[in-house]
Amino acid sequence: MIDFSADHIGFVVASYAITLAVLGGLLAWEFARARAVHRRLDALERDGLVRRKPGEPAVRETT
Amino acid sequence: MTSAFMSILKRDLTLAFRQGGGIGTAIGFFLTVVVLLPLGLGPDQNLLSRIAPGALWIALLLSVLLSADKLWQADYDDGSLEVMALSDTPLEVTALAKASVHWLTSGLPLAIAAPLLGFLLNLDTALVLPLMTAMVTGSLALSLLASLGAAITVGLRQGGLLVSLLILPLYVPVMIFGVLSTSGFQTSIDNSGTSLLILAAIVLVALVVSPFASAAALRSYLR
Amino acid sequence: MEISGKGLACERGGRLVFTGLGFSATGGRMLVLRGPNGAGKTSLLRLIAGVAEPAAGALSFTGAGEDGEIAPHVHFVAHQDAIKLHLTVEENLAFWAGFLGGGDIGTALDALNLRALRSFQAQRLSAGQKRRLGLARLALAPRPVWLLDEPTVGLDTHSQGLLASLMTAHLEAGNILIASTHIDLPVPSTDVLDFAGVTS
Amino acid sequence: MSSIERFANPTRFLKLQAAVQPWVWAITIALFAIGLYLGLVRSPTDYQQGETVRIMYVHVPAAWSALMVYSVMALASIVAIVFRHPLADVAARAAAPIGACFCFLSLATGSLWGKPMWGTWWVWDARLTSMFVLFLLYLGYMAVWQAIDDPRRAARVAAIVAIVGFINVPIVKFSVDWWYSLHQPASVFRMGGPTIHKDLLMPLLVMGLAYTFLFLALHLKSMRTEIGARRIRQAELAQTGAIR
Repeated sequence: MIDFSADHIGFVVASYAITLAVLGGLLAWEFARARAVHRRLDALERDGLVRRKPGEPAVRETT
Repeated sequence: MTSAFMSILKRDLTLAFRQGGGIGTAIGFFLTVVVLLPLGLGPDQNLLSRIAPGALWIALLLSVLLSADKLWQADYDDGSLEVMALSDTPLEVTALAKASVHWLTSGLPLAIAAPLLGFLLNLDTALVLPLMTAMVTGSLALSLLASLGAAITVGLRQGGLLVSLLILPLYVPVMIFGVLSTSGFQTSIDNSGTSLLILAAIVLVALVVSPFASAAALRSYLR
Repeated sequence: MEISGKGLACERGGRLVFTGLGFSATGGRMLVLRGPNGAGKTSLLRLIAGVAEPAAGALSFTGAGEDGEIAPHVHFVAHQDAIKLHLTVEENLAFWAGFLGGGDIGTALDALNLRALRSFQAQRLSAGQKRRLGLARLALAPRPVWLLDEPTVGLDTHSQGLLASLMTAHLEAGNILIASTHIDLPVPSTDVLDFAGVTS
Repeated sequence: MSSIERFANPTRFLKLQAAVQPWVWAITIALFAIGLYLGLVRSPTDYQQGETVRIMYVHVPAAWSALMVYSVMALASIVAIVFRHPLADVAARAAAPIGACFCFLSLATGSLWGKPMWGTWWVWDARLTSMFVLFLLYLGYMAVWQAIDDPRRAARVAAIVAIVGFINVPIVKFSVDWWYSLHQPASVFRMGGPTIHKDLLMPLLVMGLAYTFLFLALHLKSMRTEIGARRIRQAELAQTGAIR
């Protein structure tokens, strides 16, 4: 079992903390980016510029 | 094929001598590094002589990188690159020619001048010849890689940061084996000979990788 | 000898320039590209030359035994003149003769009336003279396909005449010539591809 | 099929991704739970290093996946250039930030582990140095995407950078090992010890798998986002394209 009173324990905690921080940050960033893109895609679909039903060309010609 | 290679060499060498741009900046920058180092590190002679080979290599490396930045820019801007890409001479040959011109105008002169300027850093005279051989060999790889970096960033506005980020990792092996083949015999086992051979091997890898990668990068900018 | 394209679409700098464009250029007849700025005349020339890739459609180059690869058979004179300002007129032509594999500098100088300027550095020349030096490359290594992007920009009437005679000689030899221009050049047998009609 | 249509609806991939994504998240979470439990609760401390050996469970998997992700990027770049498959460069671009994070983590945890061991934050040890160079390769790759606006051109240049970088990784590793062994003949304490003790190995493997699945989950998700972003760009261009 991890013994929190051992010497240099600070380094162990620090490395797990930084791992959590960086991976957590990466997850948050990916989810935020995904949400922003999908919100924009929905907006575009409402304007009829993008069609997301399979088989349709996604970009409607706008002549 | 060779006539195309030679005509690029002839054209760019005349341009280099007439404009004097390439060689000037390279040697100028090199001198700056060599003069500033002792001012920064202090005049202590044996410290300087210990770091001399490494310092000279760093100066060479940075000067070659600096002078390669605009290697493709002129041809890209005035349309020559597009015409060259269209001709029946493959772009890889053109890339090799441009890299050789860069080597002749800045890589080689520096590789010869550096050891002679070594006395400024109290370079041990016994090291002058090994340093020159290593630098002449290594500078070939430096020019090839620098011209690759220049090709990758030819169309970009702020290419400076990108070139160093891209080329630095490629310079690491050249730097390591370059310095080792200069002062290798000062470490426990004398391996300066082996290091020189490995340096030559790296040059050959660069000789193969750089023209193909440069041509591919240039094509993507022209497309 | 013939170059033709069907259903061509071109995307340039991320922008859809034109779609569904077809054309055909045969030896001996000049094809003139007309249309407003930004209609895609230059993009089409770059597609034909093989510098750029069509986003859709296909190009075919047939005749004179050189099917397939178009690029090595092309002289492509774009807006830029591809000349080095610090080299003299003669040195510029010598470089291109060496690089493109052959061609007599003397004929190239005379073709565009540049003999008097031959020892001047290109930076001393006027825009029109630089344009003539760029066009002089056409008279160097022989190429069956000429693609010219507004070649007459900056040329005086006398030089336009020289260019026209160069073009006529090229066409009479049964070669292909496609050019985008706004001026009617005195060249016999021309077809016109008007970009105004092409929807993008 | 011209590249515009082929690029516009990679529906097959999106359907597969939507189906697989929840499972991959579930497996990732499970693996992390088991790995951390084994690493922090069950496994014994090291007789020599004490508790700091537990840093290995986050350091080694990060280093390993940083290398794995770069190989995935290089492979995808080769496919992108050779087969011109548009999804390949989406995959390469989506993987880069994830790999860069793993690489940064391996450096950070490496120096946190080095401090108690060697007394300094940074030691020019062969592995740390190569990992640092790999981090530069990641930054260079991502910088190319930032520097070039047109995605198709950026994709090609970035692919070249990834492939050239990939050729360079073993050369750097070899040269740094050679260089470090020369200047440091007496082999300093090797990270993780010559033979890893059985109890320490199990958590290490589980954490390694956990990192791999985390990469897979993040990669699939960010590829979907990347495809969406490119579709937005095309729709906006189609709009502006109409205005001469």
